[in-house]
Amino acid sequence: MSGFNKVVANYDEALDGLTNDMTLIVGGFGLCGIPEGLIAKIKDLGVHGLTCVSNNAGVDGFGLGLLLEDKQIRKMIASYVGENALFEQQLLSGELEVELTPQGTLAEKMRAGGAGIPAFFTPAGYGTPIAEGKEAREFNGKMHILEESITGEFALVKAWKADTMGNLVYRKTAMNFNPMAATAGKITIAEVEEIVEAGELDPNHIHTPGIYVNRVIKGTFEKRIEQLTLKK
Amino acid sequence: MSGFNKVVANYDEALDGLTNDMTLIVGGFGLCGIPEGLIAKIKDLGVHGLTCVSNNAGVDGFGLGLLLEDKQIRKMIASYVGENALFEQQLLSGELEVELTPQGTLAEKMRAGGAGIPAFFTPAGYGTPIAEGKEAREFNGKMHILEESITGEFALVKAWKADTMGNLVYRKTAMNFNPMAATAGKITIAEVEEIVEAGELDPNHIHTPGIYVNRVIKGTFEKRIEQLTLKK
Amino acid sequence: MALTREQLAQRVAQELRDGFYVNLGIGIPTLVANYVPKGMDVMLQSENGLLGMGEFPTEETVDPDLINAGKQTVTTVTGASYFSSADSFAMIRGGNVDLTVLGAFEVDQSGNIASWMIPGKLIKGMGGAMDLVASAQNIVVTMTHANKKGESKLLKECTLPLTGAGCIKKIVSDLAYIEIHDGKFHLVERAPGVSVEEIISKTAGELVVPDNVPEMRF
Amino acid sequence: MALTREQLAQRVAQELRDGFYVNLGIGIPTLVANYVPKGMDVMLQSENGLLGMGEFPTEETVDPDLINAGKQTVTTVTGASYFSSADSFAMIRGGNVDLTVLGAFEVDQSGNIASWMIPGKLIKGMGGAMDLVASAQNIVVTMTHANKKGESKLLKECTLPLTGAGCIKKIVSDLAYIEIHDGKFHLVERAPGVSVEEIISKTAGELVVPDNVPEMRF
Repeated sequence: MSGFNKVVANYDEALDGLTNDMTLIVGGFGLCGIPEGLIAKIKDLGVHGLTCVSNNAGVDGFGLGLLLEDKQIRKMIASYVGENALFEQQLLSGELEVELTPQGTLAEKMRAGGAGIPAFFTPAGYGTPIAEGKEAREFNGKMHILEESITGEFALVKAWKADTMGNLVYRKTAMNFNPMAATAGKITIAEVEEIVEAGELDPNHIHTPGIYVNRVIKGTFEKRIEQLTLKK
Repeated sequence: MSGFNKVVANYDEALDGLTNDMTLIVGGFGLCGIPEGLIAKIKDLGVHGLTCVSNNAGVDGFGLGLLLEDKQIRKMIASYVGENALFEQQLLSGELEVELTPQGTLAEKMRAGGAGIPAFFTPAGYGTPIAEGKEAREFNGKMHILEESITGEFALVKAWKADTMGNLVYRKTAMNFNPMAATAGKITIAEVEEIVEAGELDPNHIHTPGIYVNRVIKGTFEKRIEQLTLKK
Repeated sequence: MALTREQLAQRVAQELRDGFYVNLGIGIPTLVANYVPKGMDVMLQSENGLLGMGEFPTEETVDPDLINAGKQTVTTVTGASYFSSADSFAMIRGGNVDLTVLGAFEVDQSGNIASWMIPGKLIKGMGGAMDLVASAQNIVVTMTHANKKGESKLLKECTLPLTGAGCIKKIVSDLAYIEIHDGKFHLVERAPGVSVEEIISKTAGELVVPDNVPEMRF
Repeated sequence: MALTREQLAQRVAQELRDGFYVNLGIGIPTLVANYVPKGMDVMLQSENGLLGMGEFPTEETVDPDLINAGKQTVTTVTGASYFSSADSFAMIRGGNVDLTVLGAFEVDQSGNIASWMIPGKLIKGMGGAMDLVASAQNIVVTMTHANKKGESKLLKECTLPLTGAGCIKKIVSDLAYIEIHDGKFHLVERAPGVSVEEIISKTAGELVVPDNVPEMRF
């Protein structure tokens, strides 16, 4: 299956073609299920002017927080940010632009972007600052606003397992935004914990079919925990 | 888990509350993955004036075709119909109304209905009779039409396995429209091949979470094949 | 006496019913899980993609791939399922969550809620709150009746940017249980030992007070 | 000589590339799967919810839960996956299918296609055709150049209700391979032994004919 072998040998190959000013759709919720190695490599590559679409922006020194250190991110589209000091600094100094988007709307914008749906109506945000400048319309007696979908030049996702053909399986809540991100990138790169042979994943339980995935790389993951909370 | 035990004892209980003139969202593609027993029971119950939303309308004597025999269906919303003589007769005599909908739009209308998205733009059908009376708008240099979502009083789905809490797993292409149908019904009834204890299905691979499913019934299935095609 | 955080959670827990699917926000709402009445089962939904959230893990069972919407490590209960954030909010917007509990800075008598942004302060974002309040049929807001300066948080009209418009019908504050309809607050119960006068004095919006205002029962 | 059904499929198969995800319509398009060039791998998408469709089953392997969009029993290849019809059309509308092959009643020089409805005849529905033609970047229409009465099916303007507007760029007919751009048909190849004159005479729409029109090679 030469034409369908998506496995790449290293991070350079994985991120080949990434240049300044591109839009990246990045999976993960907080620090859970983020493509750690791909993000670290983008720091090394030094590309800048990036627009990052991701629910959160990492923390100081980890996740997307890494890309703030050298001011590689020009704009964040996210639902919840500011878990780190650098983010706040750059936001206040105007070096970083933020477009806050309700979490469900953000998830749906990625899903719609991947699904060829350019816009949809949602009730979320009607009557709030989020609705400013957006078309509002009543359906079934309730007000909704029109939201446009999001796509990017690259999507960076983290999966548990991939087969060589790019079929992906996520694990527990590390799934989060990854399945939609995988569909919304022109080039989708999956960083995974394990690569198996094609045919080893149950066809009935593949979360992201390989058609969406262009490159697969085996990563090593720290899996840092943001809020370790134990039973008392 | 008394509050979450969705298993019902018989088809009467499964279809309790179904009355004339209701809208039913019905899973299945052709005769594959259809809730055979629930449909047969609706024939027995004799309710009429039904609007059925389903990709197809069965064949003579099987699937939704059964409900045509006593003229129980007033309107079909489907993408492909007319695989049976009764359907044609009733359509030509004006006893049956049909709203033809592109297959992907139909799937997305059900998904949107279940997802609280009242309307979305799609390119499918622009410039065709389907677009008549619908708003058209350009996004990204391409024309799209606005389609509204669909929900129903009842959704009838067929799954492979359910646990007692209503978590569902489908099998192969018998999945088809069932996952969206399951979300689009006010009351969703799953007819399944096997009921297992809660906890037996892998939480990572549940296709339809139990929150969408109100009633589960174990069915027996003929699984009639519409186009048996064997290797020559 | 004004309710404690635990009592607030206990009073909110009285809104639970057997078989409810429930989404609990961060803070006091999270505590509600500790007061599910005996003999009653509820399933907790966490909007990052989990239905069937359990208690916090031990050091042995902690799993970085298993967190809740507050990014805390959690466990699951029997019958749990994982799904994407898009599917999670489809579930929420689709009206499948039976009860949603969240905090607020302000609520007004039209049912508007402000809970995510204080102009001039750093804005961290709304997370899933806007989707939750715009979608849920049954929302309980739990908060202190007045802020630390003694200013009412139950207003004629919210002063802060909204999280959602006309969506709040029930408030459990540390002083009272209040319902909102017909563009007014309606006093239904008072916290044990709290006078109707105190509630009136700390409610800036229009408050309808019936002749008899029973105390909350725990 | 006009191409046979098998030759039509063979010519269309020349549009395949290694690693292509392909959706084949019912009829002649289905036959394309039999002519995938040696050393090339393609994955077939079936819009009911299957990526990685294989050949027809034997009596031993037939499974009523495994059918294609034409409702025929099929098998799967290594690396296949199943998904819902909504996810399937998300895949299609999202532009992820590299090549879509389908039949038509009529195509016109603006790239419009009519393939689902003949007024006065019983209308069975469009199935997934409208989604496919509106979404795919790379569509090949394969059909006979003229109908049984000898009337051209390559028109100035479609007479039948459309399946999609301005979406067709390539036609493999039994007489020729034709491209559509700038509002005109462009003759690129002719079927072996078919004269340019015959193609011109059977093309009702505006046809641009270059000096040299090579024969198709098989």
